[in-house]
Amino acid sequence: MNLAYFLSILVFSPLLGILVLSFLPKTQESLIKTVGFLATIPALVLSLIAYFQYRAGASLDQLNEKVSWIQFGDSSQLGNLFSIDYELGLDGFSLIMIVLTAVLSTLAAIASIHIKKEWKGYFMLFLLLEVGMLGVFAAENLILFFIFFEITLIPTFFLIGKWGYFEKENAAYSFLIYNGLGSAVLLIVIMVLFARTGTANIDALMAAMNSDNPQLVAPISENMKMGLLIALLIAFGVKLPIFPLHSWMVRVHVQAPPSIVMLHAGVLLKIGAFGLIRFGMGIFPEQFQSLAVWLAVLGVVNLLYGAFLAFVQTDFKMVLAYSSISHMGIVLIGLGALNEAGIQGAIFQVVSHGLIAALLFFLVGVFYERVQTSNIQNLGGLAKGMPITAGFLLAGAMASLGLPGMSGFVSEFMAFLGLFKEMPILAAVGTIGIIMTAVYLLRAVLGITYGKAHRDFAGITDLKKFEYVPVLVLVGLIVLIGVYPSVLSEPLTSTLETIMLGIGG
Amino acid sequence: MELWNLYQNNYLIVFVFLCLGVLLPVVALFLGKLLRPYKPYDSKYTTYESGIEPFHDSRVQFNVRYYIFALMFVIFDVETVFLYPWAVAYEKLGIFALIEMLIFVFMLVIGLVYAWKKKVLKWI
Amino acid sequence: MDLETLLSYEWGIMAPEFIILGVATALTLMDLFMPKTQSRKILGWVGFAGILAALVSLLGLIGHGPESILLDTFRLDSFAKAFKLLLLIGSALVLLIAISYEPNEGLEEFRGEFFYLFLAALLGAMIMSSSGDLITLFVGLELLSISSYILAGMRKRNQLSNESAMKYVINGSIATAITLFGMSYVYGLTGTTNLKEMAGFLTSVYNEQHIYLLGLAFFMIVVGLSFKLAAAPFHMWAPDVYQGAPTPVTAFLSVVSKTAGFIIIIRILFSIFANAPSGDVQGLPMILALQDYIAFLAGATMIIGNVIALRQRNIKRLFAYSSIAQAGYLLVVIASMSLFMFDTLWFYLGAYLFMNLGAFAIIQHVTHKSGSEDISQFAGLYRRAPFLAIAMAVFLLSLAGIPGTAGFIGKLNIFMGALVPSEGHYVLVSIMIATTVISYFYYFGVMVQMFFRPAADTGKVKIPVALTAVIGISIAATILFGVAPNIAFDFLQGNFNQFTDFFQ
Amino acid sequence: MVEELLYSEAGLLNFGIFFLLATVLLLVVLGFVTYAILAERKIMGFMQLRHGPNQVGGRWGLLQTVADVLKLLLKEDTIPKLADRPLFILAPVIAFAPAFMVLATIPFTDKLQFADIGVGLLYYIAISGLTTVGIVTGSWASNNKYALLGGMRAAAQMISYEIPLVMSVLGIVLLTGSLNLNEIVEAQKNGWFIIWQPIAFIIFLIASTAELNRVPFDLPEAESELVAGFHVEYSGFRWAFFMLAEYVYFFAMASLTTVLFLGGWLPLPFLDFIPGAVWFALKFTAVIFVLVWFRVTFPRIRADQLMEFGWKVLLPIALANIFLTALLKEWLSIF
Amino acid sequence: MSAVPVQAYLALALILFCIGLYGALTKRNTVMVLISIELMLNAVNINLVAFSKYGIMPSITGQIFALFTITVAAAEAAVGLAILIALYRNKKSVNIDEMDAMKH
Repeated sequence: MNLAYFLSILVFSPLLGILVLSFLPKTQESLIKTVGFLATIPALVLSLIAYFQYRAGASLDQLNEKVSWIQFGDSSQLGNLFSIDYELGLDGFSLIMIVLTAVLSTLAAIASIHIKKEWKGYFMLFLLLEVGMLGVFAAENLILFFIFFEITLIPTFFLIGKWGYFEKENAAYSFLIYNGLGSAVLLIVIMVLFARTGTANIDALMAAMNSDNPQLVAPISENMKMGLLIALLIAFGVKLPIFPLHSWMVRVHVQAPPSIVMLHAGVLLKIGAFGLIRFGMGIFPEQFQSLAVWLAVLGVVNLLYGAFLAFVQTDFKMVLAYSSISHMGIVLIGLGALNEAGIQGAIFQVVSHGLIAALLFFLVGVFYERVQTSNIQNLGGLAKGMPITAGFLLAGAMASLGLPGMSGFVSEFMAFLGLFKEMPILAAVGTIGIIMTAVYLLRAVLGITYGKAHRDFAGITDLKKFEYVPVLVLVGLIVLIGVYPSVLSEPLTSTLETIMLGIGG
Repeated sequence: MELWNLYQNNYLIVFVFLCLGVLLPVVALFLGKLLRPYKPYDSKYTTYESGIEPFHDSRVQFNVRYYIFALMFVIFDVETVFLYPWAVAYEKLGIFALIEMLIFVFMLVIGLVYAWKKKVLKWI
Repeated sequence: MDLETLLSYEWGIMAPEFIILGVATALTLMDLFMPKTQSRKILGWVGFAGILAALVSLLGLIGHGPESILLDTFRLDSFAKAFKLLLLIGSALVLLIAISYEPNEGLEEFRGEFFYLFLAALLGAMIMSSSGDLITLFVGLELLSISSYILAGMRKRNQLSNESAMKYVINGSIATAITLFGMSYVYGLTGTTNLKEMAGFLTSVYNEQHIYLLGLAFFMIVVGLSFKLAAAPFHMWAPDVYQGAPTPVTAFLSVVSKTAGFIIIIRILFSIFANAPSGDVQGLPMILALQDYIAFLAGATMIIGNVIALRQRNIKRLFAYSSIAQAGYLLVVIASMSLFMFDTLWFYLGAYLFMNLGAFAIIQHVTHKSGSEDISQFAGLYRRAPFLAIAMAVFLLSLAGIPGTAGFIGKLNIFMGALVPSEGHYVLVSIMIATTVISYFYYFGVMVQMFFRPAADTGKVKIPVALTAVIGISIAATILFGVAPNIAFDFLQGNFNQFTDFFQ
Repeated sequence: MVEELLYSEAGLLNFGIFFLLATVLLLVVLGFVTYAILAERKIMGFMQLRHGPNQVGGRWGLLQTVADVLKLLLKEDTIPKLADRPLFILAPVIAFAPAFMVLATIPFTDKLQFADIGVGLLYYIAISGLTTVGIVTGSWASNNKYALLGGMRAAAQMISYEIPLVMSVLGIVLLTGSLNLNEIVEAQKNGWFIIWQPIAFIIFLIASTAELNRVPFDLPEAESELVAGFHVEYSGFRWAFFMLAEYVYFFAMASLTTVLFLGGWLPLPFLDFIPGAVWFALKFTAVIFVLVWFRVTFPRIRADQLMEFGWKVLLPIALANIFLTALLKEWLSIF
Repeated sequence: MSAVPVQAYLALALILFCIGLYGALTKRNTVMVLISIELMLNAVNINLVAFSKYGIMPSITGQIFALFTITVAAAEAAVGLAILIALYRNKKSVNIDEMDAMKH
């Protein structure tokens, strides 16, 4: 694990696939699909290597990379001020996120088999998206973070707009505008910090913002810090999404192709949580503390609102979309609790929901591909035609509603544990959401699998061989986390310690 | 002070000439009005058109060449705006100004050649 | 002035200008004496070669220290060198676009003129960039303007072209008159037209009335010059002129002419008003006292440009508003007056040059065949010409400021400059970012056409060599400066010495 | 006395005195015009082996022009219905006033001069250009096709020949370094400019003929084509003022030629006992004679030839002459 | 000795300029607009010449500047008229408000 540029290779490995793809003729469907799939493998392998090495006790610091990149102004006078370096690095949290990304990307590449047209363009964009997602988590520098963040935006826009369903362009536009605004706000925050401190390195910023006698280019008042944090909250709130900023996300989940939704729900939404934890808590710990209550309240609102709306939906995709909103509420609740259990719960929820959502959307994709509908009514009795699919669907739902022994349970439990310690009443209200989750998920899934059959599902093939791969992997991981949470908690220890140190907990 | 007076007087003379130049026609025409007969009838006041009834508006559209000549005139007249001060101050300015002026006039000559080649200077 | 003084001048520092002048003259004569039937394309190539020669000679001058000749009317400082570089590169690309411009009607016998008028306009811009005197600045400005007027109306038998030229002349002349009026006051207060002497003299003006007059002059100069930038309040000509003018001319106006506008605005404002007292109690120099005014213009320009662009269906109009918006971004640089101002302006203008010219090369190619400039002409471009579509996408992304492109680094730079001063320009930055997001709508609208919509005509597209070169260079530069901007920044730092000689 | 007057403060009194003096000049000019017309007719007559006017005022027809003027004064004045009345009335004034104004700066001798302004030559050129406006105004106001056509032609011709005219005198300005007509005359002590500037002289002579709308450049009034050109609708004394303007210009142009090229009042060597005024008169008469001679001798040239001659021949030669002069001055330092 | 104070020249120039600006912005006829623009430029000339004689620091530069302004104004007018002629040939109108071929 002393390979130079290990992280760069990890992050940019999908580019190799793009390169190869660009030389392939458009008509070679299976070849393109194979290449597209294979291109996700290096990142997966490398990230797993990193993970296991880390578990084996290697330090992540040796992965850090730093190459000087942009220097604004005259370096002879300004020194290192206003320089932006290309710096990548990992800590436990980001390592987990990268592993998650790599796994889900590979699985989504398998799920992309269902894509019907223009595979070449699709896979090129897909791989670009993967670069962006990997980069976001590996960036050690706010501006680099932002760049990767924006890089995820463009491919997603096209992937939704071109390969989605009926209202794909609307969905793509609302995705673009909401996220564009979000990233714009994020950019303001980043630029203010950069202009005021002269650095964009996250560690340096953390140090500068939390020291008593900071070396700043221009002063940053307390009010400004608060303003910046709120802006940050808005920026990541769009991504997460937090209650009033969520409408785009529902549209995207319904209209985008299933493989992209897997990534979107599994990884892209999590960037919001990741950003809040890393930057919100890391750079503005004091301000974050004073906002924590509101965050928890927002979390509960998200949880209840999402759950309620999920309950009234007739389309299974909509149910899942609102369920995502609801589950993101749990992340917020965990963060709002501001104690170790809560934050750990939030992070667990991030990973766990990533896996569960990916599983469920993959399954939706599977049966949508066969029956061309995702309406719960029309799907009634699916278990007759596709018993295995139905079975996994039920498993996914169970994981999602927090059945003990699966990942959902661990995360929800910890998050609420955290909140009960701090704000018992709020937590009590929040538990209603958990119950509602169980209700709407079971209603929907049971409606699909064992509900009244409206049509004959005979002649429909169940899961094909290759479709087993994602399903099994995801279910496996969900269960693994559920029964052996330390796969996650151990790598997180050091990150959590740092955070707790910052917020004085 | 004296020079100032001289200066003013000289322009006063110019002004006097202007007044006279305007006055003479005015006075003469006024005198003529007293002397000349006045016997109007309609056909006296028609527009002359070789004896036939005038037709159409006489303010016809003109060949565009007239305008182009006007533009050419403007351009070359402006050239003289620079040539005159230069010529007057030539002794003080010397060779430098000569070269500058040569370049300037050369550019204008290109303009002339341009107009020539584009057959602007051809009349009708 | 005798021969000795004359020969003691270092005429070599004017070499780029002389080359352009010489080539323009030679082209005129060649055009006149060439047989009618012969293709005029060769003139375009000669002009291109001339610009390259000027570029080479300019690069040769880069190590040259600051120097001024002709009683300080011609000044070669790093500012001049840096921005001349942009002008020359921009014009070279424009000329390449113009070489491949073959409209259906209206340009036949004027092809030759097309090329040397570009050179004349370029010469005007270059003179502006290294002028140290109000009169030469003005003459340069007008050389540029008048050539552009004619260029806009080059398609003599095309009504749109006529109309656009007429509007351009009228607006331009009004703007000129306003600028001049402002200049006349500045002259009246100082009794000289030399920028340095003016600045020196103005530091000692303390008469209340004079300061008032100076403020009026400042106002008028800024308003008048905003015309060249196509910035508020003088932006209304841009959409019509951009639409009606031949596409290469539109490209020229949107890039070279705009760059020249920023050059003159910086030359005048920062030379004359940098040290003039503003008469307020804190003893701020005038330029700082009136900073908010520029900031207001910048904000208004960005909002107008980006919001109205949303409604456009004609691609050239769309780009007109886009370029208005870009002028607004650039005005933010001037309004923020940070220590990065020159670098930022230079970099952004450079980035803008490549991305916009590349886009115009494609626009010209896509629109000229069908004659229609509706946005729907781009439908299905990805199928017909994937290279063009991807290139266009890159340019649009860069214009929108998406990372990975030069436009992003430029914007980053602008934000930084605006936020560095201790009272950061938060409002301005917020407007800029918000309008940038608005701009996604129309930039992505074009992309939606290219990638999502089916093509009406599925015929393959053949791109002329010159256009391919422009697109290739532009896309390479856009991405290169987006990924490795330090190439440009190091060049800037290494050769132009922080523009310190601008004020000396 | 005049010196004192000039150095005294400008006021109403001065105005009155100048007015009187100018009136005297006006009368002289009118007298000149009267007899110039007669002389012209006589010379033409002789050259064409005719008698010319010989009825009114004795054998020489001395009162012929006077009678003509009186006739014009008594003629009925008609203004066409369709004409633009105010402009129609204004046009002769605009045409005539500059013609008289230019006389203000011409030095007849070193003493006999009205306004000695520094930019005399420029003044002459600038003011004389205004007449074109009068002509175009008249032709436009007449609302007559012939008039308009004639007026446009006149304008085109006058502006076309104004350029070579203006350029040709630049050589002289170069040599003297002044626009003051007195100084120009003084500078000719070493030799008249007709010797130093022969090319300029020829150009000037041709261009001035054209400016005067005289044969062979009398296209604007070409009777055979345009009836009478721009003044076809004018009659009586209004018409007379156009004619008057033309002849006053004749006077002025001849004076200017004398001043610029023939050394003004300067005498020939060894003949300086003859007063300057006489010299001036002699030279002036010679110029007048040459111009009349032209009229008799040359046929009218075609319109297209006229314009092309001005732009393609006279203008380049005039430009070349300027630089030739400048170079000569630089290298030979002749002055 | 100057009987006329510099303020008078400046006021005249300003008034002329405003008239020109008004005309340029309101007139329908393009020729009138061009004339109005000339008026504005001439106002500038008045300013420059007045300043060159009665300014705070009188200098000849103002007159030189005025010469350049005149030249440029002439060139501008020439180009403007030429374009107007071309436009008139195609459109048979010189009215500003009829120039509306381009709308969004």
